[in-house]
Amino acid sequence: MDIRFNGKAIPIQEGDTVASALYRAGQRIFTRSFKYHRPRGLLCCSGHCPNCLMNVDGIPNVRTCITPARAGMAVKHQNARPSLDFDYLAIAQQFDWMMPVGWYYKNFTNPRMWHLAEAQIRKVAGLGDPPPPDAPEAVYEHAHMQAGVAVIGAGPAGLNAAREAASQGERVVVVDDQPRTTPGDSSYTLLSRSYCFGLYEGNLLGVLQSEPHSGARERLVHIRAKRIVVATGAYEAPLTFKNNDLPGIMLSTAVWRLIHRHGIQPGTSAVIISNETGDSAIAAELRNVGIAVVATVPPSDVLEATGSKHVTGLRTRRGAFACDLVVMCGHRIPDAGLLSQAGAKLEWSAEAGAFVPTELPPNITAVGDVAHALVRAASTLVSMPNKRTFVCFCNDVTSQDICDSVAEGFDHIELLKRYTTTTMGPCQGRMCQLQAIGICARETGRAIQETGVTTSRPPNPGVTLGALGGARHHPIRRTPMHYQHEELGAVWMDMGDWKRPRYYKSAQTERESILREYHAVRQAVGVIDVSTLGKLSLKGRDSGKLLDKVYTNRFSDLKPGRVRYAVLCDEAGIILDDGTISRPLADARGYNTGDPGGTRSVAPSVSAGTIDDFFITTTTGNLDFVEQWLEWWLAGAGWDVQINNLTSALAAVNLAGPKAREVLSALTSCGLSNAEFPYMACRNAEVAGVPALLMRIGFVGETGWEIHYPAESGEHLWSALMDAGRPFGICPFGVEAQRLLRLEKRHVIVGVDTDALTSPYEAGMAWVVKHDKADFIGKFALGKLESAQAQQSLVGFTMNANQIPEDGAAILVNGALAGRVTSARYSPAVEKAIGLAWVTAGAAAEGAQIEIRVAGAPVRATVTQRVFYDPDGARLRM
Amino acid sequence: MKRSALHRWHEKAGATLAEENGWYVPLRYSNAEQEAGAVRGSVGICDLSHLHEPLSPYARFLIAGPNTRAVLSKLTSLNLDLTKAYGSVAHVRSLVTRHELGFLLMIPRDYAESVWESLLHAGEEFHITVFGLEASRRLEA
Amino acid sequence: MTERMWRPRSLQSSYDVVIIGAGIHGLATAYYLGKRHGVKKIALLDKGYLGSGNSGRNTAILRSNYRTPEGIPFYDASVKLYEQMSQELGWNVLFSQCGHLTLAHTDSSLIGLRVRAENNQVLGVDSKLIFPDEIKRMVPAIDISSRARFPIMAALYHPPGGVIRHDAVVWGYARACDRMDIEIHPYTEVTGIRVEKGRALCVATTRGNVAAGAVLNVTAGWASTISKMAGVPLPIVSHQLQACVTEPLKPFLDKVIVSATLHVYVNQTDKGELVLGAEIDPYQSYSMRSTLPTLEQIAGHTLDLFPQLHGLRVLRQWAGVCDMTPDYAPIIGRAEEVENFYMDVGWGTYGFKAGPIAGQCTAELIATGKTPALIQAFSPGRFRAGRLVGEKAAAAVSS
Amino acid sequence: MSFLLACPECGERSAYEFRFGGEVKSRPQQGDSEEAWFQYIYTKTNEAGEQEEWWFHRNGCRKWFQALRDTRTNTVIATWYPE
Repeated sequence: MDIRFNGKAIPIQEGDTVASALYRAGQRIFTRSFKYHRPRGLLCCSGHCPNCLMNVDGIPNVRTCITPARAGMAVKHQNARPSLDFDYLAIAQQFDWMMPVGWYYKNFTNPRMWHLAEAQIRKVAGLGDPPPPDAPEAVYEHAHMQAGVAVIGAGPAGLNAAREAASQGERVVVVDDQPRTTPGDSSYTLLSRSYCFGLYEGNLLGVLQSEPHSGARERLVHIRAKRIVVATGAYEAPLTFKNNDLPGIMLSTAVWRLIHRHGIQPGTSAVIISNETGDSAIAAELRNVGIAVVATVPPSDVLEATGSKHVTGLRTRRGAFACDLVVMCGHRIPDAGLLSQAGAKLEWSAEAGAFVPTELPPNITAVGDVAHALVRAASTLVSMPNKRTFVCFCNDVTSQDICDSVAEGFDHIELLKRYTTTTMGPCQGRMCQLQAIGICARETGRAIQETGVTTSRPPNPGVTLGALGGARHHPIRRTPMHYQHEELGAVWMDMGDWKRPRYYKSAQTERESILREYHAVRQAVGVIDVSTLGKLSLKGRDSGKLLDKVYTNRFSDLKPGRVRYAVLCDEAGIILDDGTISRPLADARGYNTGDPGGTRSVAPSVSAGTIDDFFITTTTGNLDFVEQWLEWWLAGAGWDVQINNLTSALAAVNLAGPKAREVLSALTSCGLSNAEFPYMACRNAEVAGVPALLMRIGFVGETGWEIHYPAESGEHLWSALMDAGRPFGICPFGVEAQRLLRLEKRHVIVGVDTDALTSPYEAGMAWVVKHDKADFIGKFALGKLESAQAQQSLVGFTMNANQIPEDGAAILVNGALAGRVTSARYSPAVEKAIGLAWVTAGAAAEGAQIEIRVAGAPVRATVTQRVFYDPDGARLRM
Repeated sequence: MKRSALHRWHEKAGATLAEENGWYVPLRYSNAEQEAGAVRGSVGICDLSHLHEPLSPYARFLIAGPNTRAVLSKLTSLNLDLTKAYGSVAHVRSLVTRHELGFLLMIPRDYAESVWESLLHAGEEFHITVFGLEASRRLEA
Repeated sequence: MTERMWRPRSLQSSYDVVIIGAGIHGLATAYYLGKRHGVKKIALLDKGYLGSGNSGRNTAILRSNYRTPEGIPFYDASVKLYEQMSQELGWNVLFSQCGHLTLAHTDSSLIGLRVRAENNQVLGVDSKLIFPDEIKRMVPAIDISSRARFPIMAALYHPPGGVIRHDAVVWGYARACDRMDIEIHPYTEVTGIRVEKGRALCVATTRGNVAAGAVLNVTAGWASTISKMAGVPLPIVSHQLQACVTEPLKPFLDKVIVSATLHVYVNQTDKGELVLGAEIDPYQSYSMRSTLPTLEQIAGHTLDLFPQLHGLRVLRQWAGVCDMTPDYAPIIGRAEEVENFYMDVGWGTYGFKAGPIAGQCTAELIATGKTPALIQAFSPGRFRAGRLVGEKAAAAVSS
Repeated sequence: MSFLLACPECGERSAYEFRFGGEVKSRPQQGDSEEAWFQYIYTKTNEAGEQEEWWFHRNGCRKWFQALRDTRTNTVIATWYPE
């Protein structure tokens, strides 16, 4: 059983962490520091400090002191070249005089110099190596829990609180970072190997659980708790003296862990730095495992540690002591980050020698050490300025740096943090904040309370992007005919969550495939899946009233069996959406089931109902918005309208082309002649045995029907149409062909040809605004816009030469920016490139000459207001 | 014949499909007794979309077995003590109803396959099974 | 000997100009008032520490590749001021013009990017569309494969864009202002504004009242609360904007990456941390308490672009409050209701980028009474006149 | 967006499930002054404090309701259906 460290086998024992295994094997230098590349060894052994970060199985910056060792793990050191023992960048220490705090702000004020310097800085910055782009992914997941009481920390105080709450019948969840197991008789749920990293609004706890099961690396548990008990205890922070960062200088809690958890003897002769007089508990621990305690000295007597790659002694006012272990009985700091995030105040308690939480928000309590830390701190909180006394181990900030910064005016703890970067490293301030505050207070002559603490921000401890991102299921929306499209060779495009066929690969190139689809529609017949359209049914007495209020045109007078184009504007007169609104026939007349007995005549029908019913289609992307918009205007109005979202319930196709009638008539007994089923009419009928709502509309400019029918028959009806259409050369067509077809008709697509400032007037759709209605949404603004001079207009254009601009190309008039192309395609009907474009008012006249940028060069084009194909709409009415 | 949103999925999974009330329904994927046993022992999902009202926007799944809540809690923040609630399941607004065997999920039809896959993924740690109508009848019996 | 960056001052009873908000916009305005127009009796008031608002909370991204003929030259002028700032202030603001990529993952965002590329090119701003192979060459760490739910289709590449050390900008301006005896008063919260006969006479603060020749509101997310004190209503809604930072990795990403479709932006600092930003939270709030769902979204979207970073830890998450206008363009000018009350507000998520040029223009307006051409389109009166600015169409994510 | 909102229909849920609909305003009548319409369309109170506002339960019952919320703390004081 071993792990590999830099390729070398290191044996592991039961209960080992990666760091304990390495330490047992004799490793003393675990990392090199951020700025000066000083050797660093185990300091906290509790996952707080930056001293043991390594690359484990390809993942950088792993805290090896809390990572269980597993056979076969590949561990590599980081931020040291060529090795931890010899790092050539350690030479940086010799140049520390060049790099005092803020040195980069004061140098390189010449941008060119900065550019060169930055390139060098970036060569040596950072900690671990980024994994390569093809690095293996890992499994992460999310979970959700509800709790009456959530207890953070399973120490004695936490467990007491948990048992007590459970005895009162609460559902209790306990979160703890250790690998404990729930006792068999327990009345609470224990999440072990878990830590709470954030206490968010609404008492939402973010909890990170390591290896929840063998198939997942981490799980983020969201716990929503009615009451939260914070029992996070206290942690120990280092003391500051010269060379306090040498390997072999450890916190007492770290020494305790090495001895008790891992059975390691962390040295042979030790000096203890402690305020406690007499023989301390830690001294007894050391002696128990055979470590000689050379001396116990108070922090105020410590002058400096000696040694180069490991501590060899401690110089104090009481004399110099040789040793290979220095045990710091450091500051005991309440782990109050979560409480602070929740809004508790942290108040300096001179008695406790710590910031303690006060003014806890409702439903949050603190128990145990976090509520009142033990006085075990050094009496002298802070050290004097020195260039080798490290306050911030993460970013190599010394007590000298802090003093200098305060003198420069960065004398508020928040400014000090930003200027020196103290508290901003991987330890998140745990190791350094108190020291920084203490020095700042001393240097400014202010009280510690007045100096304040920095804002505690989640996540603390940090959380991986993987855990936060979770399983990353991206929902996909598929139409009922999805797999038929796939079989037909669909090339997909994304529209929100939807997948739609962009075109069907039927020829060598995309262009040829699209043209084939185009010609089928113009010359024979094509069919497109339009199931993604939003579909809403409105029922109730006041449906017409609602539509008249919300849409710009009028619908209360729409005759049963008819369809009308619909535009929706906001109160500022901006177009929000468009679509069709149809009023299905009031009864089953026209709904020819071929069943004279009428047993199947109405149910299951598609939107054939009472006289007050309407059927709305919206654009694919705006369904949610339109539904909410209608509901909003309905809220509190007291009107009798029920809105039913049928989008997922109905499949829809558009069958179009000169042969559409022949194809459809093979599948329905519904009369399809112009007399029986004129343009802009709608009927309920069975198609291929499926009840359907048929609308005769013509977005692509040919005779055609939009057919809405139950989704479960999606494949059936599509197949029936394809079969019936085969003799006529039916071709399925995709979004690209549809866009070309409609462009020749100058039909506008909301969101493509319009934007967040477009009114119907500028878009050339003045006719959809019915100002004679007493009131409707946008009436006031549209009234003003009607009489105002339009700033810009949506126009058609034809390219003078044989070039096709891209959608979005700029338009120039006399060399100046004068608009943009919204859609442009080569038109087989016009035999030239055509398009729609926004142009400034002066360039909007029929025949106006503009220039359009194609591949960066201006090309001449002619503005037109005319429809490019079948301007009279004769083909729609054939 | 009417098809559930998962029809193609069932076909690919090798389901034995039969006709019921004008719908294709998955009877079993392998062995009904084994499927029922796997559900009793852990968790499974079944497509009951054919049981819906006319013009329903929903596909209908049954998730059943002792690990049902553990799987669902990975995909929804809904409080599963409620008997019936709308909420987001695998990022899709759905209706979740308690059922004697577990929960009924009403998923918008066009998202059905996406959510079905998410359920299978979330259930991997519990060796989630798919089960057909035959197994569901055994479980209800 | 160590020289202080700026000095503590006592609050006087009267100033020529009282600037409410000592962030980058307030500081830049004061700086240009002093430097170009000789106005010296200026007080900058802030309720918190220097730069405690959005100046220190943004993701420090600079760019000028906007969409409209109004926006492009304005932000271009700002980038040019930033380019010379280190030399002008004698203080390195660490401007790294590393290049800025806006990714498109859908047809519609691709067209939006092309509009920007075209308009930028016509107006002389360096930006162009590039496609996946070139994106991969520029950013080898990015995933351009089709396994992503929304694969990358193209990017708008804007070479002059980049990142800057935002705090350094604040400190550099503050030092320069202090050298001109412009007074900076942190922890001085404005509690009221006395307006008589259409003039703002006096600003009440937690440290006493000060009389003012002119008052400037540059309080970003709190713009509405200050304007309300002067009786000036605004078309502004305050929303939270969140960002986070990760542990440092060896530098591997030297471009700013923004994805409008995924609503995320990513850059790597000179220390090696990744700074990740989100779109604004979709509801009004002044809370500044960061939220878990937004953090999850940022993380998920970052992994869509860089899936290999799943093991990288986020260290800090924070929020600022943004002042959103209906057309996603700022409001700069004199209030129609109060003749000596000026505003430089409505900055949404793009205020930091505009700080220097907004300050220069606002200073000119206050000192001369004339509205510089660059900010004419952003006047407070444009809503009444129905002349909105068209940035909104491209502003899904605006860093 | 993790504070809780009590939907009158579905009960207390995470705000993440809802869509914010802006502050409650009353709509002028046709014929009211231009100023009234201008204020209605563009001006926002943007209250830093307690505010009446619209919310829509997007992932739940899909109904609009109104809430009284403190925008500084995101504390929701009350929710109700509009009359």
